[in-house]
Amino acid sequence: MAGKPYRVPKGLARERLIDRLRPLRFSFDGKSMSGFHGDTLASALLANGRRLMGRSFKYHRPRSAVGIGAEEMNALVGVGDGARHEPNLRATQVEIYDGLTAVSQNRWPNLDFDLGGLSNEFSRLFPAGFYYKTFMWPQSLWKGLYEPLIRRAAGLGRAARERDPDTYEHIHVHCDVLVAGGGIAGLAAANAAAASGKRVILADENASFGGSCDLSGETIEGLPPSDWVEERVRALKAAENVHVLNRTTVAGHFHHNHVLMVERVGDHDPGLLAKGAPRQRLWKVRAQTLIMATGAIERPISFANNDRPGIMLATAVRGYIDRYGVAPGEECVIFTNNDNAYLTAIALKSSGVKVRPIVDVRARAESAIIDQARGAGIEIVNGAVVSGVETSRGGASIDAVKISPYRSGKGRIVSETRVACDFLAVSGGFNPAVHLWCHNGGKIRFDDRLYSFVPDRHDAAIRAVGAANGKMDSATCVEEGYAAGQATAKASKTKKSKVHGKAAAGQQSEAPLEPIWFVPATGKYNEGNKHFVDFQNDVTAADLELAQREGYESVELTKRYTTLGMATDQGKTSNVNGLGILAEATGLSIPEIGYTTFRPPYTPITFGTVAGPNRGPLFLPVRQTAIFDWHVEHGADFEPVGLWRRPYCYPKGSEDRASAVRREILTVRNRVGLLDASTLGKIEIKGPDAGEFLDRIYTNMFSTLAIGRARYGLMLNELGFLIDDGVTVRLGEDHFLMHTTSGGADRIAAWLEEWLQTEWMTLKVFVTPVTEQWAQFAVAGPDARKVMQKLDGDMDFSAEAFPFMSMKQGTLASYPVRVYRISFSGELSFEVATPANFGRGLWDAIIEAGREFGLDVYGTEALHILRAEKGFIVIGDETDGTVTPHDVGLSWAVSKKKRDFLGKRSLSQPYLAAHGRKQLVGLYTEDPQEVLPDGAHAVERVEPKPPMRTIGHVTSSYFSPTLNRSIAMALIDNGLKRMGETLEFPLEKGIVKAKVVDPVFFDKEGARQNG
Amino acid sequence: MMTRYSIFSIARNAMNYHKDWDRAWRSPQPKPSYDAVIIGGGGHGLATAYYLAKEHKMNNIALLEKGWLGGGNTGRNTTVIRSNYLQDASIAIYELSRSLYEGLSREVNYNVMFSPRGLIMLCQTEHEFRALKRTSHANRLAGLDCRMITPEEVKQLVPLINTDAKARYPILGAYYQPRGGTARHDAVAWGYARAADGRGVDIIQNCEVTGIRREGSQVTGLETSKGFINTRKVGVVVAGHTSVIMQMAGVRMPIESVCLQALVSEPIKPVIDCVIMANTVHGYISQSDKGELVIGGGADPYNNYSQRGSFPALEHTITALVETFPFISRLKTLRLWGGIVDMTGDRSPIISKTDVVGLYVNCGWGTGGFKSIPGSGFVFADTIANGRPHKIAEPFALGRFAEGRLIDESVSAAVAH
Amino acid sequence: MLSIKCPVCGVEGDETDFHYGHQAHVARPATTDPDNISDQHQGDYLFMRHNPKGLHFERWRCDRGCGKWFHAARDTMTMEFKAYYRIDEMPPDDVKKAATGAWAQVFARSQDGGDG
Amino acid sequence: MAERRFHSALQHRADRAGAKGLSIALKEMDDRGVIDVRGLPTDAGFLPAVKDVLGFDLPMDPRTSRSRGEISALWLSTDQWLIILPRETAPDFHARLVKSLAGIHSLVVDVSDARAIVRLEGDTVRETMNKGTSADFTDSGMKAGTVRRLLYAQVAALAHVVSTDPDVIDLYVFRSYADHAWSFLLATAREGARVKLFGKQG
Ligand SMILES: Cc1cc2nc3c(=O)[nH]c(=O)nc-3n(C[C@H](O)[C@H](O)[C@H](O)COP(=O)(O)OP(=O)(O)OC[C@H]3O[C@@H](n4cnc5c(N)ncnc54)[C@H](O)[C@@H]3O)c2cc1C
Ligand SMILES: NC(=O)c1ccc[n+]([C@@H]2O[C@H](COP(=O)([O-])OP(=O)(O)OC[C@H]3O[C@@H](n4cnc5c(N)ncnc54)[C@H](O)[C@@H]3O)[C@@H](O)[C@H]2O)c1
Ligand SMILES: Cc1cc2nc3c(=O)[nH]c(=O)nc-3n(C[C@H](O)[C@H](O)[C@H](O)COP(=O)(O)O)c2cc1C
Ligand SMILES: [Zn+2]
Repeated sequence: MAGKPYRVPKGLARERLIDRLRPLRFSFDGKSMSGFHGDTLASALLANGRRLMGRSFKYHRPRSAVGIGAEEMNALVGVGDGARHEPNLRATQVEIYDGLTAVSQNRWPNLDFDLGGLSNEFSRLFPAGFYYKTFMWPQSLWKGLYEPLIRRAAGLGRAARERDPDTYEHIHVHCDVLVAGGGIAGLAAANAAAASGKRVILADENASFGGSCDLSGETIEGLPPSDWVEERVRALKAAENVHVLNRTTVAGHFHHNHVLMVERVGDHDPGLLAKGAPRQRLWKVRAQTLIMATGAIERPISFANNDRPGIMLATAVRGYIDRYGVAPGEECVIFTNNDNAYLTAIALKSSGVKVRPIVDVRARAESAIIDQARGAGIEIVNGAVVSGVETSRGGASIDAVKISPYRSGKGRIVSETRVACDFLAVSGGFNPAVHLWCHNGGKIRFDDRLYSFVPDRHDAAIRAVGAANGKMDSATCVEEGYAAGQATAKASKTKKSKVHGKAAAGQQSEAPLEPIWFVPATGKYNEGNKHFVDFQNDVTAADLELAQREGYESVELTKRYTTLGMATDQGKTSNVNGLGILAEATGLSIPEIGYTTFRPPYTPITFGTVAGPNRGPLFLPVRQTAIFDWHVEHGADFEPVGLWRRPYCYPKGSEDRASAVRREILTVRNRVGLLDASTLGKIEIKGPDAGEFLDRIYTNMFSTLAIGRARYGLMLNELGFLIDDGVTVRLGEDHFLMHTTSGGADRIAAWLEEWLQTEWMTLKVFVTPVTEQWAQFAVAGPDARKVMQKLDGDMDFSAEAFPFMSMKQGTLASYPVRVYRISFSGELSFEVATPANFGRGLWDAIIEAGREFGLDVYGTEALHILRAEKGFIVIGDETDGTVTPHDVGLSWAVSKKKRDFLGKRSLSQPYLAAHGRKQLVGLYTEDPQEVLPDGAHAVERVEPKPPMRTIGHVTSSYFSPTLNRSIAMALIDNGLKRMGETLEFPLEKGIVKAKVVDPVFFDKEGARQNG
Repeated sequence: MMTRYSIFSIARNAMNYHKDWDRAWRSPQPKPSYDAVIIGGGGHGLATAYYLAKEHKMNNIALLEKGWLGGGNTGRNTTVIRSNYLQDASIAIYELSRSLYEGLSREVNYNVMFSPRGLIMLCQTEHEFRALKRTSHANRLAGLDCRMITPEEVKQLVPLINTDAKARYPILGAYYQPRGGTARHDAVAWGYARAADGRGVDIIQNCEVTGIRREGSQVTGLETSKGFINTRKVGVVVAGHTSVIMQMAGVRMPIESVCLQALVSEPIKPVIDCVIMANTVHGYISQSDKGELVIGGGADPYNNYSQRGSFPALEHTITALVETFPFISRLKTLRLWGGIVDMTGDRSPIISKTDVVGLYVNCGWGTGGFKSIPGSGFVFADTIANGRPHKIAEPFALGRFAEGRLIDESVSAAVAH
Repeated sequence: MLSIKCPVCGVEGDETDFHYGHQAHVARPATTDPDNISDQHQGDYLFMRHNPKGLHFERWRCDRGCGKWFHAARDTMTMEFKAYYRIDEMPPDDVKKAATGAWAQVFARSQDGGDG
Repeated sequence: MAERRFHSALQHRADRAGAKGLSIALKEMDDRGVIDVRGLPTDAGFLPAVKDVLGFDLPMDPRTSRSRGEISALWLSTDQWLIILPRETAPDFHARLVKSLAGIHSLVVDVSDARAIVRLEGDTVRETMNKGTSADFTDSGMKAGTVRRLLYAQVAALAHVVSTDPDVIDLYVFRSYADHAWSFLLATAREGARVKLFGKQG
């Protein structure tokens, strides 16, 4: 859409932020445009005469920038190409760089001609909450038709499709004082706090500091605002105890003064990213004191069609001229209820922009600024309002506004005068930015001078200063800043040096503001006219009144029924106006209406920043055993086990998983296999009471275990359910080594500590986890002994000298080792442990020694099948947190002698002691080749169709290469009584029948492992 | 008789600019006495009141809400609806609930936007894979329409998901409930409220219960911020505040209140059509009809009534989801919040009579009770009306804790959202 | 993110450096008299919890410091820690006095704590 | 007798002796031995028995350490210490300590292989640490000798401030996490991502 490019002639405006000597090119919706270094996308678009920047959410109304910073709700654009595309950025905060590409959103086929705009024509059918009242019939059409339509229409920008190529990082920092906001109040606070030697962080969301003081038309301590700011920032940067951050948004305030900040490190300059800078950095700050100097946000006024492109906030208009030398148009009308907008009139005038009248709601208002405006020959119409606008190009541009006389209190507008203009500057007053104040539950109170909310009840942990605290003149802002900064020093011992003196700024006395929440339109009542309150979500005054009428009275209900304040700007410009309108509609006062909850973040933050460095390979640690590289080199097929990666199997050549696993099992059964068992938990337990302690921890006895011998033990939680099992060895009179499951290692170590520290404080026992110290391997199979003997060592591996369930220490192939004769495979098996850094060396030696015996490695799946053939349980497979030792046939391991051990009493709670609980049994399918699926359920009686009553489920199921048939274990109601019965498992494909058998399928008497 | 909502009533009202809609519900002052009083204006309380009025013709009843309707967890939950639980007792109540959701909009003449868009539970470890296979067999035999699907099918349903087999937690498969989905949380509360009001229930907001009066073991009334109310039947349905209210009657509960948080992204054009749960990494995500990604994860560990949580829980969830859905890295969250959830010892709910005659409690839905609102309301109303547990409610009685008759869903490796 | 201070080693850190141990002063019946515990008593020990809105007494472990368990008194509305004390101690008297509801009863009932 | 082969935790990382493009210097310290000692200072005899072998007193103040020559003693808890010493002397030291503590309630374990030790050196070492952990490394309290247990890059770790000028920190992580911690360090110590906290800013 055309529109005259408009930068004010050089010299007329200060152009504080742009550098005309550094022109840039960027593109918007594919059209190449030019701007200057320092421009934001919004200022550059306006300078190019591009006013139309976006479409609204619901009615797809044409929209342009209304504000100049974080408050912007209309000018949302997508920036960047391909994987770097980011939707929903505020054009008012996007700094342009050479080659930046931006696109408009929520329009089709294009921004100027948007079919979505049709919804505006039927808008009368879409009042707030209309969808709750319809689309209910027929039921099926909701999912099939209505919802898809709604979904397509909804949403703003589009997401990138590929993985984000940029990097993000986090940093934790602690400080005495965190100042949020680098306007004059924040700068003053930071200076005062820094002077006392405190550790201070100052963060401002903008590229440059000073906030809106440059727009205040005041001097600060005798200096022009910008000079004062420059001096302060220089001082802070020079200080050793201060850290100054620009482009950094203080996003959220949490419990105990934990504060999140997002620093946009590289968004404004792709060059930095190329040099390895993270795109964004998440700051996690713990501050003793948070000083909130976040300023104030101007509010619009609700009049008919107040959303038209060219209607902007007065300070924004002033800012575009003063900072970027950009005027949004050529002829401006000012509409205000306060003095501040007069500054805009003056600024426009002096920049050569025609100022049509200042329309001032107040019947009479006198102040220095007003005189100044009058003096500049600007016409002022008091006791009047702008009651509507005349537009062309489908509302995309303004031709004139309607001005009408106004007496406060709602009444109909009788007459109107037409004044031609192409843009309008509006000011309805200012709302302190109290968001951070409220994030963690801070209270706010209504100030009937500002007609807005200001922070209440300051304390040492959080203070508000300046405009954020409702102080609208520079002098007071600076004074308050200094005072707050000094206050933080009070507590400290650090010596205080002299702090900059009182602010001496000629305080401008302002004429009081006259609140106006709603301007009635001309003619009939307001039918059909849209008085926007929440622009982005298209929430109008009529919607708010409707919500009240229908009984959604609480402001929280009104919010949710109308979506007021729920857009990406979170109601920065609309919440208070909404309350004003609700107050008028209900006859209540604004404080009586209350306000909705402020929640983090202050402005939206990317998920990438939150994930930070923890993505891709760094997402979660991968724990590696000492043999990890060997596994990789030998083509291991890994599976995650907790944080470990363990070889599931080692496929050779074209082998698939299944055949690799079969081969590995047969190797162990017929020759000898080698397993990396390093992940097994290992805990040293020592002390005069160690035996007694283990007796209380395990269900079975350990105090009676002979030195050098090993015993299998079970652990229960206090509910009486199995949580871990493993073999514990007695190293000495008062010294034990406990093995836990891999998953249990850390959990059980903590479990032991907890009981020692919190319940059995008198027991003299020390516990030290040593899992990581040892590499541990199982050498298992008929030829295991031969392999051990082949490795030169100093231990006698004969059956007599080294019986099952015993251990020895010595050297093997020159490596110091502990050898345990324990077996999880049911084969003759030696578990060899050596210090982790020797692990790889010993591993290679064993493979070398085993070669002549056909030794080969095996993985976790082979291990699981080997143990299943033996009917050994796996915690987590046969157990699921609801299983007792009796349920899985381990009653023999539950001591009857001991009066107490963890979980003992619960075993006799009625339901745990009940008969007919699910019990572990073995299963033989009728067809030996048929393998029952994991988790398959048996039924009491097969019915023609569900529901059928289930009586238990398969916990482990495999094809056993050893027995050359399928085997399964299952937990079945009253299973032990069902030996020999045939159970039916209805699967999708049909019913599988299986006979209940003893779960020990192989080598029942244990000849092999004992041999 | 209230106006029926329909496209026609909207068109009619459009004529005069929607100025004639009547109230969705009255705002009455409490009467001195009621046949029964429900404490708590969340989904469960409102549904209970509705079914008491509709199914049991109890019309002289009131519902007391200390704040605004749905202002508790119902108004702040991520709206995942499914019934594919493991234990029979759970399946029964959650499936009853899900099936009631299917017809709820018309039942209450209020569009609650129940959207059975399909729910996917990812299997990202062998252990989770086994656990969900087990659940799938149990569910099939219970008659639920659910099935295991392959990574390829997952990719078809959610093209933007990361199915890289070398991922830290590769997607080995998934458990799919085609008619699981979401509903509009506020609308569920409002719909029940409007329908209950239509049947004469007094819904009283801004009315906080401050005391429970009893004579001997019999409840006789409630002290409230709006005065004393006589009643001999009280249904306590206050989620996170259960312990606080029950303490007023001297009843101790097996509950801890902790903060569960959620967040939404800025609205974007459709990218995710189903609900996806990645339980191994504690994250789940769906996209609302407005276009925001609605995201939730695990709860904070410590007792908390502040409705404000700690960031690590959210950071953990977001980190996991960026890994599972790399495309969200450059999307932004616009708001995060917390709710106070009532966690029981076995993570399953309590629907029960108590030792105090006339005092009934429905709680412990913890992180997963939005999906159960219609079913829970239905059986709780029946329990209160008849003074004995409804069949489906029986297993959820308080007594189970002393018997050790736990209903442990953590078994199915799924967090209960 | 809570900030917590360990009374044993004095380390102060984020809640992620600590491990939450839930309600404090829960007496384990089996430790005192394993042979005479009613089902109800055992059930209460395992599941019934004080859950006050306000001052609460709880256990934490100093995971990233000395590894020791300790007690804390915390307000569950404001999150403010009122006191930290050792695992073998009862709350300081002033804090004990501030306890309400079930906790007040506990401290009234037994000087040595334990509310089995 | 075949000769022993030794593989440190980071043996497989070509850059373990020093990587390029970083704002600080990193290297694996694979020549350190570590002995874990547990005992009660209140047990008469415990402290002297340790001193006999160690040659100096164990540090009693939380988060402190004592060093003499090649040997350092790090405070871990009120009843736990780590003795850091030249690796080849560890087995003998362990044996002597066990002997000296005979009859005294204690637990002494040689855990020389349980951890990987990475040395960080440079003027942004503290900032680099704080990119992975919440413990405050820019705090003046973090003086030479300070020992701090951490959650670093999601991993249980321990930091020993070896010196403050120049800034040198030894980072201990359990062996199985070494590869992860190393990758995290390389990623966050990139020159392009340099942060200098509370210093003069340009
Ligand atoms: C962040 C989050 C995400 C969740 N996600 C899901 C999900 O995806 N799927 C799912 O199924 N569930 C989810 N849940 C759980 C679900 O929200 C709850 O289980 C459910 O909403 C509980 O409903 P309710 O009616 O029992 O409680 P609430 O909705 O909390 O209602 C209880 C009401 O009682 C009122 N009350 C309290 N004290 C008093 C008093 N003294 N007097 C009067 N009134 C009182 C409260 O004000 C409140 O309105 C989630 C919860 C949270 C917090
Ligand atoms: N807007 C107006 O025109 C207006 C109205 C009243 C007063 N004033 C003038 O404004 C000045 C008030 O000074 P002040 O310092 O109190 O406010 P300020 O608005 O000048 O400065 C606040 C600064 O904080 C930043 N900020 C806000 N929220 C933030 C967050 N969450 N994270 C990071 N940065 C954030 C803002 O971008 C701004 O730079 C005075 O000069 C006063 O005269 C201006
Ligand atoms: C499913 C769902 C979607 C939501 N979408 C939005 C949203 O688009 N914009 C918004 O501001 N808040 C949204 N919210 C959050 C609410 O604004 C609010 O934070 C939440 O209901 C908790 O209430 P409270 O923050 O007032 O305590 C949503 C909440 C839910 C449960
Ligand atoms: Zn400590």
